Amino acid sequence: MGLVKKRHPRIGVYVCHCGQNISSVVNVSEVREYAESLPNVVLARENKYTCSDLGQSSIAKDIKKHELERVVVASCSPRLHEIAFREVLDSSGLNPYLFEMVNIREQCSWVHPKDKKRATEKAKDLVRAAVARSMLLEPVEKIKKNVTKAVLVIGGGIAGITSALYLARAGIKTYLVEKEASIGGHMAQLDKTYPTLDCSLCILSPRMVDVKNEPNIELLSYSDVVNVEGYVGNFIVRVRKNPRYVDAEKCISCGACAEVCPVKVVDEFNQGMTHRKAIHLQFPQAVPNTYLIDRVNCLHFKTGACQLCAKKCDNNAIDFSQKEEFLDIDVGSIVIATGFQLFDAKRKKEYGYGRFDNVLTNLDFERILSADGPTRGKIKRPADSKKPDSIAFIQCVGSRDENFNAYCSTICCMTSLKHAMQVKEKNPGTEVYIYFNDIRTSGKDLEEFYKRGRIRGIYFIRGLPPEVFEDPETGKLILRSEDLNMSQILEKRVDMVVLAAGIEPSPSAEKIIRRLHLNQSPDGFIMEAHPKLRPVDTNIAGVYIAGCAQFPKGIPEVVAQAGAAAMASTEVVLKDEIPIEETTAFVDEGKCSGCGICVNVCPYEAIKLADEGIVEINEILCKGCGSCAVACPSSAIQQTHFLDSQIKAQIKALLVS
Amino acid sequence: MEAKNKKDGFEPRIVGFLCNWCSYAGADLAGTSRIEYPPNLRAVRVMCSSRVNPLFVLKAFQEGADGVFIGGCHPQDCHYMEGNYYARRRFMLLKRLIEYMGINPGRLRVEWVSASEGDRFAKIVREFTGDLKRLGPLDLRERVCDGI
Amino acid sequence: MKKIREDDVIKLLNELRKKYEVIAPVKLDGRVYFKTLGEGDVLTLDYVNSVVSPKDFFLPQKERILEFSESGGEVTVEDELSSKKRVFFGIRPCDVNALLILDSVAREGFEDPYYLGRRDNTLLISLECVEPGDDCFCSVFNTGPSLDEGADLVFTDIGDFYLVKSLTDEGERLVSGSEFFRKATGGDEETAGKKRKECVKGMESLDLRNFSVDEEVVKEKAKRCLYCYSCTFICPTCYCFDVVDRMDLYSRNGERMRFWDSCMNPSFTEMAGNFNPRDGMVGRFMNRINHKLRYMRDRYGVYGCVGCGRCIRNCPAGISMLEILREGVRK
Amino acid sequence: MGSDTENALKREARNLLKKGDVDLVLGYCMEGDNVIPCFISSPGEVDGLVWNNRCKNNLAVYLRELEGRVAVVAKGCDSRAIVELLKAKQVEREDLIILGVSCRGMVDKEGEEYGSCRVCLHRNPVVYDLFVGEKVSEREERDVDELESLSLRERLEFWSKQFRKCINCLACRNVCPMCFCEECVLEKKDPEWITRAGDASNLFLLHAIKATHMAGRCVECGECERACPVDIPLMHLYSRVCRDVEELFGVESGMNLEDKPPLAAFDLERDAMLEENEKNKRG
Repeated sequence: MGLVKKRHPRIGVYVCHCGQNISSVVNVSEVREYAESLPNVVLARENKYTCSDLGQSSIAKDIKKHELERVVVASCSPRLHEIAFREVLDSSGLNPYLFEMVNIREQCSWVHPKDKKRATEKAKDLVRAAVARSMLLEPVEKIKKNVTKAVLVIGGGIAGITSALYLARAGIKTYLVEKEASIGGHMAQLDKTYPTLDCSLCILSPRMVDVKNEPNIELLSYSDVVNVEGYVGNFIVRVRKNPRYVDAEKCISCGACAEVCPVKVVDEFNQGMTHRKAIHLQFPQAVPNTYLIDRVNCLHFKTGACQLCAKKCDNNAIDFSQKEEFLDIDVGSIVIATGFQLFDAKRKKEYGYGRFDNVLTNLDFERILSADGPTRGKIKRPADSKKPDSIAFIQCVGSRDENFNAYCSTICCMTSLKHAMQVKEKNPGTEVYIYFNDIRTSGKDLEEFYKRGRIRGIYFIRGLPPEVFEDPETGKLILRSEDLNMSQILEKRVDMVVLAAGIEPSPSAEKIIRRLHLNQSPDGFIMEAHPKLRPVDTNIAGVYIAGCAQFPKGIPEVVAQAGAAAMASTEVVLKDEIPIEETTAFVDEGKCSGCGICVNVCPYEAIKLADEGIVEINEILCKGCGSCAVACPSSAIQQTHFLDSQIKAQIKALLVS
Repeated sequence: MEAKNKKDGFEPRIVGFLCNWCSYAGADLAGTSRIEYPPNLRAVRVMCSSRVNPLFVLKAFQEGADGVFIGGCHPQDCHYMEGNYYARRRFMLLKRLIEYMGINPGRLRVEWVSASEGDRFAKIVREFTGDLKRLGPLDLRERVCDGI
Repeated sequence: MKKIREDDVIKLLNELRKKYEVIAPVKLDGRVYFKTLGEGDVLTLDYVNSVVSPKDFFLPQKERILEFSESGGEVTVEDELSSKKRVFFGIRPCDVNALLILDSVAREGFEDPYYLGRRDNTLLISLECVEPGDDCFCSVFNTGPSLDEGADLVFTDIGDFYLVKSLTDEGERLVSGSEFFRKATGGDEETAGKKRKECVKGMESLDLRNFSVDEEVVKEKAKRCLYCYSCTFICPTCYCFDVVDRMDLYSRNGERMRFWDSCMNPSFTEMAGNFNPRDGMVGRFMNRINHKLRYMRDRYGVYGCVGCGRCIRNCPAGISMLEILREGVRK
Repeated sequence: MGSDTENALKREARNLLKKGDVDLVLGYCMEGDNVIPCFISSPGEVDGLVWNNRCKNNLAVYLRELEGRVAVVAKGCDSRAIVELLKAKQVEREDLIILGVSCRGMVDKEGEEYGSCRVCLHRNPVVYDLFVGEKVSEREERDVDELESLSLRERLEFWSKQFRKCINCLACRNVCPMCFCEECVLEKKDPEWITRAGDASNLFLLHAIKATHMAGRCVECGECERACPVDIPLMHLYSRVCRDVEELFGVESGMNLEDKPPLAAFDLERDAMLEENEKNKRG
């Protein structure tokens, strides 16, 4: 560590013309002369472009030749070039924080072009304040921390699966946490995918198996993230593994247990349209392919009796004594891929979902279309299992609706179109209507897909019906609407209505959002750090997002974003150590009275009241807002590079006349 | 009565504490968009409006500032999530205190200016400068010491 | 002996203001302070004593003692010595005695030119007390209510008039050079004597010959002390001060200020590196008492307390110097 | 006033000391015709305890320095100070037995009620383990502050005049039960906010800063005002801050252990509304 003299540091001041950007308004020579007259300023220069190679190297030379201890540059905004100038100091052997920048372009010459005299006065005032502040600057040492070389992926849908596979195949230890019994997510429930109409599970299932077989992935299914602590490079994640009551090592998924299980309950995977047993496999292709006892419904857990499954199982895989387990895993970065939940169509009361048997959601319809589904892929009316002669699809249910979600859920147009085409394929005679606001087809091959739909004889009706009625005698559903294209009132009587329910953020992300203090958009999705340039980063370093947790999107975009998030998260874990925010808060222990008021204002939980009755600040968690320094009545907390003494010097110097 | 004869040609001195992420960036945007405003405000850059201690404001008044401006991110947009909420409370209270002690609360102005509101930043400085011109010099030191 | 009509006192002071800066008692928010008289100030003669002791005019709460500047490696220093001619009117005998104590401190060994500059250029007109205040105990130290030395002139309230006694040549000159003084009669002197006696009667009498500080008692009182140290600020004999250099922004020019400090302040004895030889509240309290009642006497032959009662009146914890004296005698 | 209460107080104090429940009873006793704080450590001394209308001191101020288990006589303001000290973790609840007493307003030697007592809104203790005597009725509302009717200029003049009297002794801070900082910002040397030897504007700054620090802490006991040798009406300033905190943030200091410090908390919607209101009123 070098010595920095506090009282009379040698200061160099550089006043920039910025071509004519500054000098056409501010009298640069006058400012330079003024700077030169200030005590402790050993040299002051003018540059045409201080940021140029020439300008930078002149500073570097002066630092050596004139033994400068502080550098003040009066030019553009520090938000532009501060880092570049700091590097000049760094490479010249001066601590980069002994630099101070004066903004005489954005906040002076460009905004006061008509008052050159006062603009020059202002520039002088600002230079004086910067010189005064610079005298009190202190070197700031870089803090670096070792990185845990592992990544946590939260959510085992297609986004999480993709991220985990990319990471694992790049050689990175990856933990994949899924709350359900199997990975696969919503995609596993889909029958086909648009626009190619290939079978969803056919493309998904192999990837699920890859996850199982990938040695670098540790799959934690039927598990929840209950806590996250730490910071970029060093997160500690607490995961709760819920008991399946079936030993995964022993279960061979023969299904004998389910056959004998006396308890029948509604099957969530099939959207409640079929039944399963209390011991069950979520779906045939589930990974891990292990049965599971649903504790709430199991007779044994209810009455203490039964145990038929245990008696039936030849491998003794049933284990009623299993307990929930907590694991603490260390990771360097986190990918959040918690996906979405479907808009609850019951909230849109006018459409009668939940009231009329033949009103379904798009996800219900996926299951009906699926060969594994309740109707084995045959299209039947749920009320009477009759083949429908006509089906209406209603778009924008819960989306683009000020009463619910104002945003467009992105995927519903193409989903309904896909469904309509599947109906036409299976039962060409069925009349199909799609009620829409706008059909949105932006995306590869989607416009073509739409055109294919149009020539299949699907009726596209602009204008949503305000309400769906049921004819109690025939069970027909009645839709009255205004056809906006034709400007006429339409009335259709159909056998079945499918609602294009939109996408909402998954509530399972809530806890993580709160724990990590992630920024959310007003609509509740996790906000990216920058809408264009940092679409997979969050406001918290080392935490990334992929898939519908960020915003509704189709499978190709989900997969692309998942890849990007995987890549971004490697940026952290491929390093051995990473630098930490430097202008953090610190506490003068001798002055802390331990009242703890600072603990309240820290948004990062970086401050803890230690046993000795004084607070401790975790400089890694601290992001350097400085709020605690103000809350502390005795100013025992200070913020590096924004010390009270430095700010006071600035205030005083600005006002000395 | 507040310094009547001094008002002519009086140029108020304003110290502005601007948060790095929003207000300072907004002030920069005013520059890049070449939106003019009077040169009365001198900025002090802080990382967050929550770093601004009420005593900085009082000190500025004592040292001769006629007005103090504090700029932070809009509520819900704070780079540090909550900083501006604390700042908001602190300065609501401070305004009342200085008013009670005889300083016009209009001399302390707190505004949330986003990085995209260059025009608004300029408009606020224009307005504030005008307000302070009407109020005249504060001269706190002189008035406290000599009772003028 | 001379006397002056009560109504003429203000005329006298106005006359004196032409040649001197005149300091006299005025009321502020219902209580009495000494103040440099200006136009519009209302002199009060109805008071027991001032809130803040007169020492403020000799050893001010804060003062600039010198200025310095640096240029080209050369440092210039300028002293600020006062030679302004002043008249201090209305100082009570106890406070005059307090000044005599401060004089000993300022003159002995290392001289304090700033204090002495003010002291030596100030004429003291003392006003004897004819009615003791609730907390007064000057009788204990014989520092009042009458005065035989220390001031230039002594006024004694004898009704419509003040009896005037001059103790110095300068006092004599002032009296003879003014038209407001007239000859006093033997009756006037008698009245004054009576009043002085009455006044003493109303006060505590303690025989200090057997007095010594009872440390146990003091320790017990120290527990109660809140360390507000306002006692040391209003005390007429506390003279401790701190010195600080105030630098300009660039640490080139500056001024040296001195201001009252208090031995009750924990930082008073704190050294660089945070070591504090007199750490602990009891120690600090004990020091104050010992300083007043032992060390000053050992060194200057007088007690460091003059019984003005200000500390008693002001103590938020009800600690009484008189009580400490009583206990010390009782033992 | 009070002899029943006083006897009950003695009874409780004696009991606690006899049983060894506490090491010390902190209360009031007489010295001459003065009432002073006292520290009683044996049952034999309990008879010296008094309770009357001269028990002005806020005893909470002593608690931080005392060791062992302490029973403290607490009227409204003492108990509120204790609440704040507990919140700021300066004293431990389990080390305290609070002997609550209700106060009818304290008077000085001349029998005049202290200013802070005249306007007191909480004469009954807000927290106690044992209550002695009878509760008293409370005033509902704050008095109108006469300074409010002054113009801005007059107010600045008023305070300037007051602060010019200030001799910078800091007694107001030193006696404050809420001032427990290891280093007071008013005396800080790096940076030195208040120039100790500076002009009167420093005293304006000193008292303004102190007032901001009282926000959410001050329990309006009036010790500062009583300690001030030059009679600066400090309680006007601090009561103003208390009133503002109450009006704006709905928190009265010292009333509830669960309250968060109002300046270290926020209420998104309410604060936004307040901000709007304040802006309309104060620009």
